[in-house]
Amino acid sequence: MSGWWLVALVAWPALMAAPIVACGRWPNLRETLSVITGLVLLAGVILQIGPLVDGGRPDILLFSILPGLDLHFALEPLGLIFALVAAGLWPLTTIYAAGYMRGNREPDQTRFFVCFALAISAAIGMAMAGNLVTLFVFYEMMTLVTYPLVTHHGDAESREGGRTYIGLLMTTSIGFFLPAIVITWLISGTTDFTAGGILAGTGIGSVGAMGLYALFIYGIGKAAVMPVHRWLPAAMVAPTPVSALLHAVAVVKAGVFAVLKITVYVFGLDFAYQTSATAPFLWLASFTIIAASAVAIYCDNLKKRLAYSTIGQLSYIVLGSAMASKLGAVSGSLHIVTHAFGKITLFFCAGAIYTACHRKYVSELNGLGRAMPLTFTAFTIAALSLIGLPPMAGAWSKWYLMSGSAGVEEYALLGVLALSSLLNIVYLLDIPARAFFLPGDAETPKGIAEAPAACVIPLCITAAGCIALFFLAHPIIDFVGTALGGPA
Amino acid sequence: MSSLDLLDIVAWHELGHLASWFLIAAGAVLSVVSGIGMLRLPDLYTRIHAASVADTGGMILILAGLMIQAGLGLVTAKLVLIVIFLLITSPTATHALARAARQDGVTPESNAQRTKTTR
Amino acid sequence: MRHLVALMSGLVLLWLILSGHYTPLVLALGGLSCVLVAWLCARLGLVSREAVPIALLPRLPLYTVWLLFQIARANMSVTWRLLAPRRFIKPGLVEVGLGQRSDLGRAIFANSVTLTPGTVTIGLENGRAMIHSLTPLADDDVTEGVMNRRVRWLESRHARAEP
Amino acid sequence: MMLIAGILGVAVTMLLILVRVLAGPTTYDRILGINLFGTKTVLLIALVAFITDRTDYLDLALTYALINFIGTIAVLKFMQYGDLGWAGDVEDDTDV
Amino acid sequence: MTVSLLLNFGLLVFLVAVALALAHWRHLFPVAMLTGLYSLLSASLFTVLNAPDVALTEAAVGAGITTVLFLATFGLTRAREKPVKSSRRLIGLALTAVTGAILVYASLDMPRFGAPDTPVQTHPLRDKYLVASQDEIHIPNTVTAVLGSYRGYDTLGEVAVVFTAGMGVLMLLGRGRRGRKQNPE
Amino acid sequence: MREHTVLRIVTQLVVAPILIFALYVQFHGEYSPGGGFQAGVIFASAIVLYGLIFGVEAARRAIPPTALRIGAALGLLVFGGTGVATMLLGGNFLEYDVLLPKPEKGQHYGLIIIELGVGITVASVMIAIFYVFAGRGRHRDEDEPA
Amino acid sequence: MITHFFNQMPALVVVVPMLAAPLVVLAHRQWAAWLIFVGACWAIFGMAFLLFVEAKIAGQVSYAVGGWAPPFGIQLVIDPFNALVLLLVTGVAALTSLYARASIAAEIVAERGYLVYALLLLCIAGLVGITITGDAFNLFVFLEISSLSSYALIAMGPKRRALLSAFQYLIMGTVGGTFLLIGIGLVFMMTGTLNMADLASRLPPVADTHTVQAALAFIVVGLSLKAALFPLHVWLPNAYTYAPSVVSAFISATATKVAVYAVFRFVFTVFGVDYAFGTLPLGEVLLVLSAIAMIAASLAAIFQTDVKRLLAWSSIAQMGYIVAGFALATPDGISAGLVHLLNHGLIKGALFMAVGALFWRLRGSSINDLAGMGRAMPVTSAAFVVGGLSLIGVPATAGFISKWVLLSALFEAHRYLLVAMLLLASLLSIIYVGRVIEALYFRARPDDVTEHAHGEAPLGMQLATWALIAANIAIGLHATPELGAAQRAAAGLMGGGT
Repeated sequence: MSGWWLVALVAWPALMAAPIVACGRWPNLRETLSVITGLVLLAGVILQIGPLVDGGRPDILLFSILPGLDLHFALEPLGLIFALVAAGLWPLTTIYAAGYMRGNREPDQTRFFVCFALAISAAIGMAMAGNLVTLFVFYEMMTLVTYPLVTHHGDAESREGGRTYIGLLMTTSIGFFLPAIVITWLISGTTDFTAGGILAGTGIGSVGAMGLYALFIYGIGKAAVMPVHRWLPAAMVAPTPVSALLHAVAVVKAGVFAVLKITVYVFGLDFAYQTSATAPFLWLASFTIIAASAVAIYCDNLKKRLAYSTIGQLSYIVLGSAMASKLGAVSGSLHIVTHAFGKITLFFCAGAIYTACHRKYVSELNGLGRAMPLTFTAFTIAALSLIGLPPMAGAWSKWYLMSGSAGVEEYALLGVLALSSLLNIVYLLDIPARAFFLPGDAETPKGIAEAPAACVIPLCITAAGCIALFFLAHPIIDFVGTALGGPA
Repeated sequence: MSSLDLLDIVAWHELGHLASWFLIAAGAVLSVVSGIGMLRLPDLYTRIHAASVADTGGMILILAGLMIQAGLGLVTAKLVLIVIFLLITSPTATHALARAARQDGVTPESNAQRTKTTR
Repeated sequence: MRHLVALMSGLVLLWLILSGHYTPLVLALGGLSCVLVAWLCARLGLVSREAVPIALLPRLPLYTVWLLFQIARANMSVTWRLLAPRRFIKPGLVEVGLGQRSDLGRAIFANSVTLTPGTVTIGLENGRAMIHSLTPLADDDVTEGVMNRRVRWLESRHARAEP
Repeated sequence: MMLIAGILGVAVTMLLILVRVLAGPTTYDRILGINLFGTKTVLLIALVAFITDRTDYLDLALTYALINFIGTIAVLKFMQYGDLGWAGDVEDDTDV
Repeated sequence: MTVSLLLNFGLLVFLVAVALALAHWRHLFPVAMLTGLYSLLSASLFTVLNAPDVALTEAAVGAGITTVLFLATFGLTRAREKPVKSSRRLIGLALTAVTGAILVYASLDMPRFGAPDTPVQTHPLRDKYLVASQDEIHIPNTVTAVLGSYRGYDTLGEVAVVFTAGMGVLMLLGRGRRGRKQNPE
Repeated sequence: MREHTVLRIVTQLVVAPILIFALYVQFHGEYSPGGGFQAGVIFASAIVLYGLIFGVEAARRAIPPTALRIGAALGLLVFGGTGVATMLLGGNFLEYDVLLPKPEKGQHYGLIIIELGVGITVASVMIAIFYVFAGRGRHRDEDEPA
Repeated sequence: MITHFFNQMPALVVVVPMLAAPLVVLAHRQWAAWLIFVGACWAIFGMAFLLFVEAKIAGQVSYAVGGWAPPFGIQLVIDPFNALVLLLVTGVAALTSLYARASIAAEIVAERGYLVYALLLLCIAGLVGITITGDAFNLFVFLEISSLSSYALIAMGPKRRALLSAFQYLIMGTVGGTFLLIGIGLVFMMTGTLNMADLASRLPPVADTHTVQAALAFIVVGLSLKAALFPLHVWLPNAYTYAPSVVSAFISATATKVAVYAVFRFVFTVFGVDYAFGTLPLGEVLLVLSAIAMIAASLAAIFQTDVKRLLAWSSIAQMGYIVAGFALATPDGISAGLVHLLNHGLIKGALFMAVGALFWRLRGSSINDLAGMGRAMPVTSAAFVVGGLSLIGVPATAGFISKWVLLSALFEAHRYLLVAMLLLASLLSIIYVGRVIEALYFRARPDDVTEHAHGEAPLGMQLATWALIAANIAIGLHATPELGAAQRAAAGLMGGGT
């Protein structure tokens, strides 16, 4: 019975897309419906926590596409964490989006909300995928349904951005991810995620495993490991709620989640560690972290800066996976959560700033802090979280990453992490500093000029979340830890 | 049956054979001659005359030779039919051709154009 | 009606000659075929004095024999000329007034002329025929009017029937 | 034996005619040649029918005797009118 | 037999000559007429090869219909072939040469023409068609028996081909094409 | 080309023999070379000849295009219908044995029927094609009824 | 009586459309013609399904036309291989029949409509005939039926260029047909038989001759022309582009597929896999050609401005996929090729139908014409999107299944270069499909087009399109039966017997 819950959860947002379309003519109803859908989904996912903590593993084999190739849902802690993040942030994003879209009088709002719902469906589907094929199905579905969101404006610039977005993501997924899955299937005869990894014991050599892992990492373009990160800045042409969704909730998290999941359940931490299949990616991820952070410093466009920041932050998670240790995996999954809250807050803020006074460049933000105190306070909190300062949630994930690095005896990584934190400070704290401490120009609004409440309330909530998670981190860690074997 | 009768039959047979031989050979010769004429003669109209030798003489002789071979019967009747139809259609085609050529301005190679009229 | 009957009998005769199989089935099919063709000819307007020249029949055999004789004669003379040096060929054009009263007659005349090697009708209109000949001799043959007369004789009954 | 002689004669004639057809010079020469070629084919087929003792081949010869001139007439008509379906009693039939 | 062989040979030579002329001439009148000639020659050849049914077909089609249809087509189009780029002609020539070469290659191992021990002659089909058919179908012309009965399905298909061609022509050129809905280019 | 005396006369004389010859070829396919296809073509060539000399319009008046369309369809139906009939009588498709009590009779009659079908279709299609093609020459480009 | 009817189905499945065509001509009225068309198409679809089941149970269904035992008469054979192809052809035909009415009414002048139905029926009859015949010459006859009717149908396209492209197709098709005929003639000469099974048993002793080698070459080249296998594809883009919508849809989904079927029917069943792929290097040649086809044709598709032409080029590329699968000559490869043959039929049929529906509204099919139609015709556009995704090979569509089985077959056979080519071609397909989708949804309608360019196509067209889309998704979600059938077919082919 519990297996059908998973199917229901995956299908629910997708099914609700239909009434949302039907309500297209009544915006209030449509958005209420969206939020309700989100809340119901969230409730459904939360209901799964209990059984999972008790060690239950809901599992359902829906049907088989080809012999041995099934549409298979299964829930385990990693997936639940991802599902919780997605389901939890979606209602907030929806509320925020309602305010943002109306505030900026965007066209085609119905399509927007429908695609939103479908994207969440895809995210939940990935979270609950029981095998590689199912994961791939929803991975592709997510790429496709977010494409209309990226290209939302329909002008030349957004079409161009959309092309890069879908082109890169589809290219990598079909060019690398799909063959990687086929190879895995041919080698092991199954694609079901199994504890300890399905490749372990298949006799695949070290080089083969390394190559396969490379196919996976670059196949999952959503994880944005350089050099397949280009789609992320390109996608910044989308409306800000979309960026929030892409960069915090659904897309990028889906990418790193897939990496994590593959590392743990396809390769298996032990196997990956023994064959050192993942080792090269420690350094590729490190490079990405440093390089993306460095680029971010020079980005004047606020959203673009955040995008490069995301690229860097995602590689933390990839790094965690690539450590092939329990600690690394835990820290990675923790970072999924903390970064989600931090980054969504940042994007909410960027959107709020744009909605309120149509600024999108960092250099235009001078002195705005006084006009938008709530927004910039939230921004600061989120920024600190990403940098990794207590008492923000980000502190824990960085801490565990560092201990993970130490655990696998890669001390150079410590340096990388330290350097990147430094860079984070430079490009993130630069913004509130300008807003609060530099004088504004002539056009800077006097007095309070916050964005609509629908925008501000969500960002306050997520900012609060950043702090709250600092105290809730340990249950998560324990929970995830139960799912992982492998070297600590 | 007397031996004379038998001889008679053989002779007749031989004679038929001989006649057939002669006719076919003559037809073939006419044919070839008309072919030569087709090549030799200077212009279209004269070539038509050459052609008509083969069309009539050659054709009739050869088919007649075959008729003798076939003896009295349906085969001969068919051969006769062939002859009749050829005699009807081939001059028609030739005439149409000559007429069309003339209307098209192919002039005969002729020095004097004489006109005589009979009632 | 006369013509239709004549056409039918002609067709039946033709069928019998062609067929050579006289089983009931084939004969029945033959009968059907003849009827079909006759009907079609009627539709095509081919059951007429021109198309079924029964009036010529009585005199046709004699004319044919005469014509064959002419053809034989002409063949000999032309064959010789085909092989002889060029100077024996003196082509010429003759225009002949026609005495035939029907188109059928004129056509028979034209074809007869064409059939005889050495002469060819190259035009036929307004009661006059343009004849090209290989030699003056053959030309004389025509202008003498022998053939002209013969054809007139052939068609005389036919022509009388013409209004 | 005699049939063979006949066949040879016809074949040689065919060759001569073929030369004329290919040489031209006017289209009418060619048409003439082809028309004559048809008659020769009739003869050839008749002779072959006798040589192989299959007199039902005569149907073939008969076919040619009946319909070979249709092609010639079609060509001539087309050269004159540029159209095959035209009844043709309306214009330019003034003949000399 | 030698005469037949000689005749075969001669007719084939004629055929080749005509075919070359066909390929050579650009003006389409002579081409239309030459196709008539070509069919005359093939009919003779088929007769010599003892295939009267094929010969009759060739005769009926070649003498009556082909020329007329060719000319009618010229009436619809134009009587002169458009000059073709020499490169394309070269390609055509090359393709023809290759095809011919393959055919020659194929002929290297062909069974001897007309020999009694070829696969075609030894296959049970031959007995079936030439001997057994007399009992089974009771008609003297085995060609008709084969075409109509043993392979009647093929013949049905061929009738369908003819029907298709007719309907296709009617559809493309029949009444009212001018009136059909047409987009400007 | 009606004004062409010789052609007109000869055509009138020759059409009927060609037609009967065509039908002869049609019905003697069992005994001598030929059959439906050849017969159909010869039949059509008679009509073509008529059309050449008297004009397509005249031919069309005698044998209207609708009749040809029906004929073409009918021929194929006759052939195929024979096959269907054999099926209904319990045989395989085109198994003429079952048409009549005696198999060889059945074969014989079956062959006659299907050859007839072939002939009808071929003749109709050939004539129709001639109509369509010949009716569209240079002389009447404008007021073309085909 | 009922069993008798079942026994007669192999003949009926050809005869019904073939005789429906003259009935349509006799009926003459357009609605009556359409009714006959629909009836015939669905009838044969039903029969094809029954035959499929029968072939699955019995392994092979054989039918002696005229009651003459196989080598003497013509034999119809339905085995697991062609039962699938038969199902595709008749299925697409059945849907085409729904689609045809509105499309033909819009694109073809009314008094000609019945002829289009008649020719479509003949084309169907031809394709079905090719598919189920067990006789080499008979295959040629039906090939001619289908070819002739498709020439005429293509020429009926709404633009003048349609005539030219039909002519081009005619020329190449005739060459192809002639080659096939020569090949069959050579084979006949070496064996004295035309029955495929009989041929298969009589060829091995003479296989080592130049004649048989040449015969194989002629047959493969001739049929490849019809299958538009690179580099013999030249006719295809024009033909598909200028044909009437319904014709493009039907022919693209079936004709080339049937031709490919015929190629491999000859190669596997008649000549035998050991001969064609072992003794002769046919497999290598086909693999190289198909690899080139995938890449070159995909590249060409990217640069097209007309959607139909774009899809046509994509078809050429996809033929490369299919042939690559077959040319591996492994059970996995053959079943993969067969699966893609079916799936591609469904995909292309759906896409051309969707484009036809757009054309119905727009009277144009260039990408610029399509701008903004996502809003004007949401249902049709959505169909195109799903079809396009299937073409790309997105999971949960039939295209994904194809890609999956092809990839695994190629990996199994260690053809890594071909894997790369296949993936590259897939990536290129993203680009060309993406261009169309982008135009549909993310570009504004041109301002000058205001009148009549709004509203969905008629129900019949939509129904047919979505039925194919649904088939795509259904296969994408549950392809086990299809793959199973394909594997049975492959096993049968590799086994060598008919």
